[in-house]
Amino acid sequence: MLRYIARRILIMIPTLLITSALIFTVMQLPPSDYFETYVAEMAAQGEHADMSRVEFLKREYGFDKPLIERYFLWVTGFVQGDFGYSFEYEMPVSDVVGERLALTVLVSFCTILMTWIIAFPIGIYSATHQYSWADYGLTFIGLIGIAVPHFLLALIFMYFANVWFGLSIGGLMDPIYFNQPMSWAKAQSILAHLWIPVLIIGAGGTGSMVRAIRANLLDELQKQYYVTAKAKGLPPGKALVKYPLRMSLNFFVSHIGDVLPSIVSGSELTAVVLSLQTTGPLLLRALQSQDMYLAGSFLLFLSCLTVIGVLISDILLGFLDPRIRLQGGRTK
Amino acid sequence: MNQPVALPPSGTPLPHYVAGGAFDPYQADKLTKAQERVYLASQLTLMWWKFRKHRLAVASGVFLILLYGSILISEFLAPYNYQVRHTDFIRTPPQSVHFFHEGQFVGPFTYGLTSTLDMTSLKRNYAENTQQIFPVRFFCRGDGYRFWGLFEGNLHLVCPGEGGTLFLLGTDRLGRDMLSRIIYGARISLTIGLIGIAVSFTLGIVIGGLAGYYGGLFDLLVQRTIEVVQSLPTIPLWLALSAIMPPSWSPILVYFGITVILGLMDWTGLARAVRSKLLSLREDDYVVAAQLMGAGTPRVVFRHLVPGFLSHLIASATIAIPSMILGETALSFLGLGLRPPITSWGVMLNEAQNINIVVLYPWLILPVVPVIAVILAFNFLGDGLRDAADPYR
Amino acid sequence: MHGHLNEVVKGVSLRVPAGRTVALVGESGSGKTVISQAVMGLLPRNGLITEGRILFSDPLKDGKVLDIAQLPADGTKMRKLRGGRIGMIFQEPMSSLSPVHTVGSQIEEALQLHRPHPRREARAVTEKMLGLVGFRDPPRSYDRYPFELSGGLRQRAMLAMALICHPALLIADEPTTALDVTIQAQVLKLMKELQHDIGMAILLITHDLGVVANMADEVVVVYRGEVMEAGPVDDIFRRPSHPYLKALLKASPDFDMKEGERLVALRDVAPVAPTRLKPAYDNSAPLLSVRHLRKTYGSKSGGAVLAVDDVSFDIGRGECLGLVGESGSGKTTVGNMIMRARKADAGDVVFHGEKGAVDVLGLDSHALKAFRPHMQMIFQDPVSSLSPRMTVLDIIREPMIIQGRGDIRAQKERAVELMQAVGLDPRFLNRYPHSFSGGQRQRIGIARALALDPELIICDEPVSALDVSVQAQILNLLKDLQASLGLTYLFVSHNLAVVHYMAERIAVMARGRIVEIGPRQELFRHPAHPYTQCLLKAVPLPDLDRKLDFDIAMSGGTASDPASWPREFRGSEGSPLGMIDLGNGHSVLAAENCTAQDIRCA
Amino acid sequence: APGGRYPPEPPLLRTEVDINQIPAMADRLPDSPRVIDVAGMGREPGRYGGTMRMLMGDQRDIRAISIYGYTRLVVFDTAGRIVPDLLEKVDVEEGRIFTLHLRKGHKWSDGWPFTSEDFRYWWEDMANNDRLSPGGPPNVQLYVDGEIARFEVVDETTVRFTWSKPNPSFLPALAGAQPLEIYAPAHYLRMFHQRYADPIRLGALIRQERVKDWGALHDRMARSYRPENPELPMLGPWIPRTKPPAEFFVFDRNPYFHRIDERGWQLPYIDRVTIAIGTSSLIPAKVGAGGSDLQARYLRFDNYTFLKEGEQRGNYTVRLWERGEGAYVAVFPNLNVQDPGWRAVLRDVNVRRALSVAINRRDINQVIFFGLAHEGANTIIPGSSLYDSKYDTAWAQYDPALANKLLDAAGLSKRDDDGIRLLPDGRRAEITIQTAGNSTEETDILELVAYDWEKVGIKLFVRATQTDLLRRSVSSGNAMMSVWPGIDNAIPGPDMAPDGLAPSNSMQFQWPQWGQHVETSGQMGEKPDLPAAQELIDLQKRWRQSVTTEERRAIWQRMLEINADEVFTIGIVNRASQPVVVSNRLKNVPEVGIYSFEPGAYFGVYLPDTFWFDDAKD
Ligand SMILES: Nc1ncnc2c1ncn2[C@@H]1O[C@H](COP(=O)(O)OP(=O)(O)OP(=O)(O)O)[C@@H](O)[C@H]1O
Ligand SMILES: Nc1ncnc2c1ncn2[C@@H]1O[C@H](COP(=O)(O)OP(=O)(O)OP(=O)(O)O)[C@@H](O)[C@H]1O
Ligand SMILES: [Mg+2]
Ligand SMILES: [Mg+2]
Repeated sequence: MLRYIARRILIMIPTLLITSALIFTVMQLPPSDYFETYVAEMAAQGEHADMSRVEFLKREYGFDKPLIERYFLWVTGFVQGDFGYSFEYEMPVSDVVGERLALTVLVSFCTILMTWIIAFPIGIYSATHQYSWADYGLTFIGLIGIAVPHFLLALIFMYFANVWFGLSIGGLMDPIYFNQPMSWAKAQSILAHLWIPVLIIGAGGTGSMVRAIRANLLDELQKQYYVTAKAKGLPPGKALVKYPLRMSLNFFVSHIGDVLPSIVSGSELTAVVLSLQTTGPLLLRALQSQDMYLAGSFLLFLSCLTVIGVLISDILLGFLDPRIRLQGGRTK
Repeated sequence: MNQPVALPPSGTPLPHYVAGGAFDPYQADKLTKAQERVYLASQLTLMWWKFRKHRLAVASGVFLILLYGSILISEFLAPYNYQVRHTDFIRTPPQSVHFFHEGQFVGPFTYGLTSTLDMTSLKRNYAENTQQIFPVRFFCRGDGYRFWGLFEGNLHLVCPGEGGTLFLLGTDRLGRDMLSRIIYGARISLTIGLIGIAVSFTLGIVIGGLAGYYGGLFDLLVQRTIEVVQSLPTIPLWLALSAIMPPSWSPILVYFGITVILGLMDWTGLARAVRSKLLSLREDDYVVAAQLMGAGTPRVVFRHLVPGFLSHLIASATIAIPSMILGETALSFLGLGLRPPITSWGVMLNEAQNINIVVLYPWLILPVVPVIAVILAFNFLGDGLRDAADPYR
Repeated sequence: MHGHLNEVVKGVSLRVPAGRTVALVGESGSGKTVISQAVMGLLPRNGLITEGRILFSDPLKDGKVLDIAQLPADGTKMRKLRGGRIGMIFQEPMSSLSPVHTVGSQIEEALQLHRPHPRREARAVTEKMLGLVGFRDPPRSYDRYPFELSGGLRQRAMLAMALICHPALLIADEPTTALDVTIQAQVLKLMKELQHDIGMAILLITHDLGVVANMADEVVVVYRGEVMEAGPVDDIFRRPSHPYLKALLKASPDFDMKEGERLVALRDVAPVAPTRLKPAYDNSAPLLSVRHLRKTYGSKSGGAVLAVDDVSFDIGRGECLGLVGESGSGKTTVGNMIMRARKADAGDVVFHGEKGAVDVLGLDSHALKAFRPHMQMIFQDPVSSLSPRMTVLDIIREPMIIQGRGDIRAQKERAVELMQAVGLDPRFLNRYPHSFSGGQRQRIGIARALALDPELIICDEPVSALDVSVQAQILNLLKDLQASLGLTYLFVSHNLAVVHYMAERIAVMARGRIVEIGPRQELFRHPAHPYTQCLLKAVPLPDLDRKLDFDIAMSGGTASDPASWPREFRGSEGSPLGMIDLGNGHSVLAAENCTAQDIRCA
Repeated sequence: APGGRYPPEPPLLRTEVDINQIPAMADRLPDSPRVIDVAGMGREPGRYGGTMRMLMGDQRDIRAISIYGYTRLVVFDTAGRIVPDLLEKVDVEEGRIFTLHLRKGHKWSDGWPFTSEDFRYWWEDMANNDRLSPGGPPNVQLYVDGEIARFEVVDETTVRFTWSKPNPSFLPALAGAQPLEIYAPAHYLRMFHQRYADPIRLGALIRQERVKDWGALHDRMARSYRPENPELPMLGPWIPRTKPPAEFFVFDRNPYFHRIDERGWQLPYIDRVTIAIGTSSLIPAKVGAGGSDLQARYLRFDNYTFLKEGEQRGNYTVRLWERGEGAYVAVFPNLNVQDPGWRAVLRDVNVRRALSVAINRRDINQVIFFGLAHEGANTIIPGSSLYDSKYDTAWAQYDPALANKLLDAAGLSKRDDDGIRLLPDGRRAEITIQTAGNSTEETDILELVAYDWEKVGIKLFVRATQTDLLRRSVSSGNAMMSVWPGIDNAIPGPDMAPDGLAPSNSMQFQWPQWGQHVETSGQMGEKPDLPAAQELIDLQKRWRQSVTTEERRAIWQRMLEINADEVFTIGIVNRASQPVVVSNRLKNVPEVGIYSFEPGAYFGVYLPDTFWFDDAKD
């Protein structure tokens, strides 16, 4: 096992190199660059960008150097923990991201947790009570969660949460707590605001998860080994969880690695609509304004997490199913 | 049939019992021709027979067929031409159809609308004018249109009474009939997005299937590719694409292109799920059996292994559909999706992405209703298909 | 009770008194398994009890009588009974075990549910049980996964699971089909002992009349869901009166059959029309030569399993080579390697086809596909070798589709014909495999293997799940095909009578090696190897007068243990083992420096 | 202090004054503070205290504080006149010698005197430093025909800028909403400057701030327009307290601010301003919930009804100000489009006039603006002293018949079966218009324009892109037409540079190439070959050399006339309404005003330092 992990970690290096090169290339693909967007945006507000300043900044950020050189500077910096400089914020990327990361992790973590806590029981219930009224009802609610665009849900929720409960619109806390050190009141405010994003971001995910669990479980419920388990006298719940459910989790485990990147990336578009102080909107904004290093470093960080996540999910898959562990490596 | 034998009380020895009656080992064997047809029916036919029993699925199927049928004749079904503006009826709330006027049956009709402009709140208020009665007409001449952009027509299924209005779902900010826009919008919403699904599903199943089946080096390569693809930032890609898309391309074509590319990037999740499932299934005896018969890889993967995963595939397809129908919403966020005058449900909902509308003009959110309906229908259809393909039912 | 189309069990009444064994015999598909499922409250989704009672009186509860049919299927009461008071051995051990849990944990779970033990102790108890059912290395086997076990080992795991709780009633559905006779004897003895110790009642479902004769106190014969005859074992064997029972008794093969004598099946079916002509062949040249095959399985716990060790043999054209031997000795692995279903570690397999010799292990994938139709295989596990999501029609048609034989119509016609040949109702063609009884599934597998008219068929326990009458029918069919088409078989079986009936030559395997090989008569009359001798002694005969002496036969697990063999047959540092020719094509594995004479005397 | 009564200290500063952390008000103010006659403006002198909450969509929007604060050396007043603000006075000789007199005793927000040294530091150590500004002083307004200003320090509070020729754009640039900055807090910035700083401490600072070298450090620390450095001494009414990145920015009153009201109370009245950053699309909703005390940015006209309904709940009033662009939305035919066929067509004045008169502006105004906007061309609006309705109405009437006639005259008389006109080269007259798609209003207007144009045989396709890509494709000549707001500054006085009316830079959507030609003095771009455009360039040149206001007025009028007549850009409506949400507690915010960046700095000319809260606790 250890050898396997070591080998996989070695393979990560070329993967990440390729990924970083691709990210860098793709970031260069749009015909314009950060400064052009910047100038254009200033102009949209009637302001004029100081062209000599733009020239100054371009030089500062090494835009006069050849692409390859910039790439290598970036990648080597990344390895040393220097993630580059954000054009837009004019400060090191790590400083820009730093603050938001904690909140992002909080929101994503709660969301994922909620998704699982809700989706598993419902999925199992739906599968074991297929075509009962409850199954139909839960299906319906779940599908609405998938079908209604998040931004609409978000708007509606926020508006009525404001009108009815007096919650401030958008954001993860009352504005007065911004920039303040963590305190009990601040934590309370965060908790009071957390449920809307968690609910909205989680709605679609939960719905999908319920459907997937239900479908996968239905397949396993008929298998003979489940009968065996019942014949042993296992209580149905336990038998269900230990045998068919475990087998049906294959799909789930194969995606579990995605949790890692998604925990720090924060659901972008929804977070924007909800005006969350998470990394999602930051990344989106950086991508749109072509704030290369901010976006690039963040993406590369995400892809590191993806790669690690894939590894984790592969290891877990092996544990879940010894057939994969003991025979999966072989080529047919 | 024999009468059940009474068992002796426990403790006493079992008496020797011999069943009476004739014994014919060949009894009931031969098949009639008609029976043979039934028993030799192909698996698809069998599935169809099973599917028919699933009433909700059949209803959903019919609903979808009707819906897809409707996009062939949207122009005829819509009471108005979706582009025609009614400057006097901007943001009219949904109008109701009445049948009785002052207690008297008149048949379906609408009252006239009078609008007043509230200059302090800058809002248009509409009131029914019960003096004016406009009976709804059927199979009637109304707004002109070009049927599929080819030839002129003006026949509609329903039209407002002469001089009246029939805004069943209200009008939007330019005074266009919402119902008509929804009916036209189905054309794009029900077609283009699904192509993306098709692309990503095909790729996901094929690539994931092969990786899971072959394992080893191929699997390794595929997995690394997946990691790389998942890491690719889409937004700069779109930005670049939107810059290089020829300006002469129509927005639909551009959108179509983007959907396909979206599909090309979106296969990874499914591929991983398929792969890991196949990794555990591929050692089963029936796979070996198929190989021993000389079945090639495609056959083993798609005939034997993937069907074992069908439930998941169907479920993920139904889950993916909404994101594709509404795909343009996310894209228009970046200025890349469809835009007016092209109408789709996503475009309409995108226009509704506004606090004003949620609070003041909620009927503009109505396009979610068809979206939900379609998704429910696809879902129940999927359920039906799943069950039809399920050997255990 | 009703299936969704048909009534499969119609008014069956039987009883199983405490401390006694009732054997339930009957034709394959006659509803035996369904009866046992009903008792356990585990009927499949599309089945239900329409009328009748199932009364269970637990000796521990002073015979309070419970009607199981009335209990909610998954209720607490039922659960207490299941596993704890009523143990069940499923017919298909292969698929009845969860593939993702170790066998030990699955067995221990049953123990913990009904007879809770501290953790460590539980493991010890489980390991002891594994040893009792004949696992060679219990501590290691505890941690192995079902797919790492041979068919017989899995069946033993099932047995262990059912017995570990000391149930009041044991329902054993074909508990020994995958076991060689020595282990079978060991297991049967274990059951008898338990019965004796705790007064366990046994409902034994089996096709093997030998086992019935040796185990049962009472016998119930069912046919098409109805009881045909029931009574004490004496009455049944000595005074069979129903034509079906008579036919059954007549249909079982035994060692006393004469050369060329045919089994009498219950019904005769028209033989399948061959799709090719019988080639003219020279009987002496081997069709298949296997040389020095070797296979080692790596295992999770690090220890590798040497499953097949230096196996060589030839099969002549039109010949049937029987392969018998200890369960877990590598028979299936050999078959798999010949078929290229598993990679051989070393060795050669040469197939002398019409177009010259083919190096089977060396074929590239393209050539392999073209070569496939020449060899087919009948799988030991009839459940898992059928695609669960294909109808029987598609399953049987599939080889023809792949190899492009005939059009759809022709394929369908052939499918009907094959179904009839293996004694299945063509009406079943559009059902899915899971809705068949064990024997029916096995016959589907046979029909599929026959579909392509191969030259060589590797039959891995082809008739183990069949009752004797159907078995006779299938065996006759195979023999007819052999005669008319010159088909060649590698016939793996634990049922020595069947092998005796089918095979011209027989090879005996133990511990991954062929220990003895020779013509049938020779081998049966003068078994040279101690393991072969044990085997022959352990065969249960369907004859009340020649009951098996369990104690003699009970060399069980040790029969295959080289330590128990005379010195000549044990390999040692100085004298490696080799095949010693005893004449008449009879050879035996013994120390290379021994002579035929030494061996005869040993 | 006037009135003899000693004015109270603002509550925020009282403790600090009490413990002598900062001097008392009299010592904080310059010797001669700028006195704002609040009552004279028709407003009410106020009270100290309170926090003014504002919402913004992006962290960079915190520059709103420098804009709304509108503290410049000289500023525009509401009448468009330039008056001294930070300066005590300016002397201008021959339009070329500018002597700037600082207020004696004026102090930076950290209490350090504001003197000529701060100008010298900027001029010598920043603008003329090779590292900080490699090409010499960066700002164009400091050059006249390529000649750089001569700078001299006259005395401690007087500096002088001199050119050999008149430089009429110097003072307007100093008064700009985004001003020309020619001074910097020398005493603070020295510690980042290689020339002055102790190398060891400088090195430490560079490492601490994680920048490349002292140049980058200095650059970062010295930025004042977007106040990201809370340490940087400033002169505006509120000074930053928050270091980005943050979601919430606090600005506290500047204890040394140089303005007082007529009672001698130091301005600003309001102690504290906060800016919360959040998604811009949510701002209307938040405002409607009473989340802002003064808000106009990110509110659009179509939010009005929603905001109006929330007045009670949010305790605010929505007012409608007038927007100060030349056109809310204007269509810019690209005279430098690459396609030769279209170039010829678009350069034909008849075509532009026809396209303009083909638009039913009334309809658009009614549908989208409830008739509240003004239908007219892209030109200046009545707030300007140069306004004349003839510029406004020229070719802005709705007259499809005329449009048809003009188009026929322009050689587009042939039509195909669909009724679409054909270009002289036989192609269909299909125009693709590019837009940055910023608002639904814009999209809707385009849709209505398309509808109108189709009636005269011109087909319009709309294509949306990103703002930067739009600029790119316009200046490269790929875009044939684009959409953008009209003239930035539609209430100019004659003393403001008429740059927007003539080709002057490459960002102009109607003639990007010509603009670039002028901008680069003929090195890049295309030479204008349209007589009218050439005349505009000449006029602009003349303006640059003009000395008197009268001369400039004449030039302005001629340029406006040409623009109106040639219809280089097609304005649709102007003077559109801008909702301004004002908390009911906030006093002195004008009922009506003009909302424009240039001139006026949005709220800036209305002196937000004189706004106050009536519930502020004193
Ligand atoms: N799930 C099912 N659905 C439909 N028919 C079934 C199902 N299970 C069993 N049957 C049918 O019921 C009949 C009795 O099956 P059962 O498994 O009890 O036979 P059996 O006596 O155990 O035979 P064998 O000895 O071959 O195992 C068979 O004809 C079989 O096809
Ligand atoms: N996939 C595997 N991994 C590890 N060990 C295996 C695997 N398959 C089989 N074995 C081991 O190899 C040995 C031979 O197995 P094989 O299935 O060939 O036995 P068999 O002779 O067919 O026995 P039976 O008569 O019980 O079917 C057994 O000890 C078994 O446990
Ligand atoms: Mg059975
Ligand atoms: Mg085997």
